[in-house]
Amino acid sequence: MSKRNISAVVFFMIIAVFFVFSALMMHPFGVPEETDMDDEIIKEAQNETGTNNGVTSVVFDYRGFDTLGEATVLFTAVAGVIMVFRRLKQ
Amino acid sequence: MNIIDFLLQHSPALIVAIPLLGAFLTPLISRINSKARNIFVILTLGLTTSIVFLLANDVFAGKIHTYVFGSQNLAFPIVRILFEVDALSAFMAIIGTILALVAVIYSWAFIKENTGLDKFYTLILLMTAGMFGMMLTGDMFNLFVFLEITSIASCALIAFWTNKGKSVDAGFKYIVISTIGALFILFAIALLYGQYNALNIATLANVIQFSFLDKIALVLLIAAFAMKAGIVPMHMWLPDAYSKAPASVTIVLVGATQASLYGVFRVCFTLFGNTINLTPVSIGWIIVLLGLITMLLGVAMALIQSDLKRLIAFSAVAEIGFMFLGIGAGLTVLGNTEMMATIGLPAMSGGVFHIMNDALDIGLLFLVAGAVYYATRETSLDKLGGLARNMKYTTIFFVIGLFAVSGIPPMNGFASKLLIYESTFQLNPILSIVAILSSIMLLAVFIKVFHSAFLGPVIPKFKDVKEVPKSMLIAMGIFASIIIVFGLFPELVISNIVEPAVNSLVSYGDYIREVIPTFTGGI
Amino acid sequence: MIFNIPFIAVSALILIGLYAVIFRRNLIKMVIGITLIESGVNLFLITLGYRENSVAPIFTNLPSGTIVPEGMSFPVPQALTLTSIVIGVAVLALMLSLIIHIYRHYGTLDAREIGGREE
Amino acid sequence: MSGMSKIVRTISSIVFPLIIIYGLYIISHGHLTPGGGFQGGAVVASGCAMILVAYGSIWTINKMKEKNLSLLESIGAICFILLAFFGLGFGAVFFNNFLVGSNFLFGTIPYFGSTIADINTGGVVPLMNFAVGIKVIAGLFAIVLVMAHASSTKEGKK
Repeated sequence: MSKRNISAVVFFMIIAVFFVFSALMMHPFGVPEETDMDDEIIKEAQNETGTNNGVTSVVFDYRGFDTLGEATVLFTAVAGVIMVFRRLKQ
Repeated sequence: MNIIDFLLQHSPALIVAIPLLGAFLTPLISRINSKARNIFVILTLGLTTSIVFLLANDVFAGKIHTYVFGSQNLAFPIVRILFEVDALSAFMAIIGTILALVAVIYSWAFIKENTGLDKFYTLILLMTAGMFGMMLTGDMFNLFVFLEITSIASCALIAFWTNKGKSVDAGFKYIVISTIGALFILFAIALLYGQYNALNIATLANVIQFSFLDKIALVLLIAAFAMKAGIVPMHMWLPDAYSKAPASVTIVLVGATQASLYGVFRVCFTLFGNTINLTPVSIGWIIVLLGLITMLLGVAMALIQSDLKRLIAFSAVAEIGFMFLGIGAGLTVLGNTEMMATIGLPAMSGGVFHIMNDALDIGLLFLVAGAVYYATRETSLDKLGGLARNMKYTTIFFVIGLFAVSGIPPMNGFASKLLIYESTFQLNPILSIVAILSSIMLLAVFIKVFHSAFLGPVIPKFKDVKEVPKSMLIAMGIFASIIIVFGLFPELVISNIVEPAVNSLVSYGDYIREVIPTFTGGI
Repeated sequence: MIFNIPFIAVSALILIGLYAVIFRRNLIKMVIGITLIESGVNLFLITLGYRENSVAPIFTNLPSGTIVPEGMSFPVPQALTLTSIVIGVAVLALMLSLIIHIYRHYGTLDAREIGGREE
Repeated sequence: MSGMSKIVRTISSIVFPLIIIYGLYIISHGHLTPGGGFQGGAVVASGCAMILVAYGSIWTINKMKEKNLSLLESIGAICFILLAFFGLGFGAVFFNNFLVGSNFLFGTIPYFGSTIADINTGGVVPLMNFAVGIKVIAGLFAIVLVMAHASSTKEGKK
């Protein structure tokens, strides 16, 4: 096992401990501890944003700026892919 | 004039929205002709810069700007996205705009002969918008989204010269490390959301109780942001990315790296501010230790480099070590107030001021390296020589950059490094000894570069080398003039730009009180 | 009550993905590893937003008898996961196009061999 | 990428309109039933990718140049961000849903609880759904098209 491999294994073990513990210590599946933000959205979605679909009201109105960032991510990826495959000579 | 008030009131949103709108319009305008597109991009960035200075001027007067997207009133519990601009965000936004504007002016002539230029300018604008979003946002998931925009745009820009295999490889390495870091950040955000059902930084900082899961989230967030900022254990992507990208892209990349550095401090001081004075010593000393190792390793690697751009990239890594040392020293004494006054505040103002200085110095040196590449198509020091004779202005700019990076008095590097030396000396003499040692080695590195690249006999191959076009000289001139002005009047800059930023970082109570008026804790 | 089985599945996915990224040298296997981590984190986000025998938060033809706030699962994690999935697609597209280019330029997909080679 | 056999081409050209209609349904009813701009756009883009696989990338590139695709995508993106700026114009805050409650397009507010799907609700949300839908269709199809075309033409190794 070369030196580089041992450090990689140690690094992997540390990270593994983090993820396994966080999975076990989290609140049991289906019984969330705090629920005030989402209850507010479910109650207010129809009359503040006028949409029946709670998820779409979050995506486009409550957290619409995330979706603008989201559309920008897709736009960046398309620009990046087209730029990587452009023809180099004029 | 209600235009100014309108701009000021909506400035947090406009600073991110205008570059985005510009980025979406660039492909259309570049169908008309390339000159119209260049002018349009510079105008967009000029407008954004003016709005940033407008906002910064108002924020440094002591008023934290909050901006809710979607409705005027701040409904509780906070469901909408909230932009919160305090002095540190404004300080970082100023750095971001200067770097972006100079990069676009520089690339007017530097990138002219390549194809695919409309995609190049679109990606530069998108990267700038992503950087501003990261610096101004008050929402954790929004920070993740803008971090992703910045890393995807900069990965595509690093791989711009697709005929060079090494650039594409550097871009791939960058996107792999950035994506893993971003996924760790998303996991940490999910941990915090799972427990407290809130995504806003201020609400999270208010309700966080530092449970075992919060410790995991803190470690993951700091590790991921530090990895993106180029701290030692995971810094290998930085020299490849900085040296293989075009020079104007590298400058905006420096801004993006410092936005991740801002992320580390925002998480350390604000998100976990309430709980951090339980264990400030351990986290502060970890950051100081990381800073020291980064400095030493960066300088040691810079000494043995033969490629000009890789050498400057490693000195950039060393400079990030300085910032970590300065602000880490402040974090270690966050608890008791008397030590804070003598050691903490000077150290942190030195560290924060050094973020601005480093962006300008490293930026200027990369512009000079780009100019040398533009004139001679060569970046390895063994083949370069005797450029001073025909490239006078570039040599002068290189000398200014050289003095600034190694902290020689007339330049701005000196003011911030002196603050760091003084304060860390009182904390622990070894720290400032290592800091001074690495500055001297940096000076030695760049003297070697100056001698081998600029002085010495003219090499026959570069006999007819011409000076670089005017737009590149203007870009370098802007950096040099700011460096000299900051170097001659450091007190002016520190008192009304750096001090508010440090106070806003230390007193996180105002940050939370702005959103939750009933918050009582905080220094 | 299936206790924490979804969260154990999340950590398994993330660890397998991380193993692939750290220890595999083939570039495409690294990309597959990243996609695994991506889906692990998305699964974690979604499972945080589930409530015991709840319905999707959509009011069109809602099954009668669901108590409005308690009977519905959380909408916010679903929106976050939507954003995270599209980011995953974008990053995947960019990484694969870079790999096509690296393979065309170097002729190999072994990360260590590419690192060693000069221009 | 060369095209597939005659049978596959005819079947895919028959199924293609159905996929398009289904995708557009998901986009347009995003604010009522599960779905929205991203999901509907992905469905339509998968239909286009099916045509690309069936007919081969050379035929598809002649039909739809990738410059037009990126133009369409920019238009979709600009519509989306302009809707956000209109929010700034009319509703006094960036990204404000200014059409809710106004008797203008998509203005009515559904009453609380389980309702029948009335399409004229949702304010700016359906318009944003269309903008994002166009953008995702053009974007994903452009990515698939460019990657297929790049791997098929044997550009010489530098």
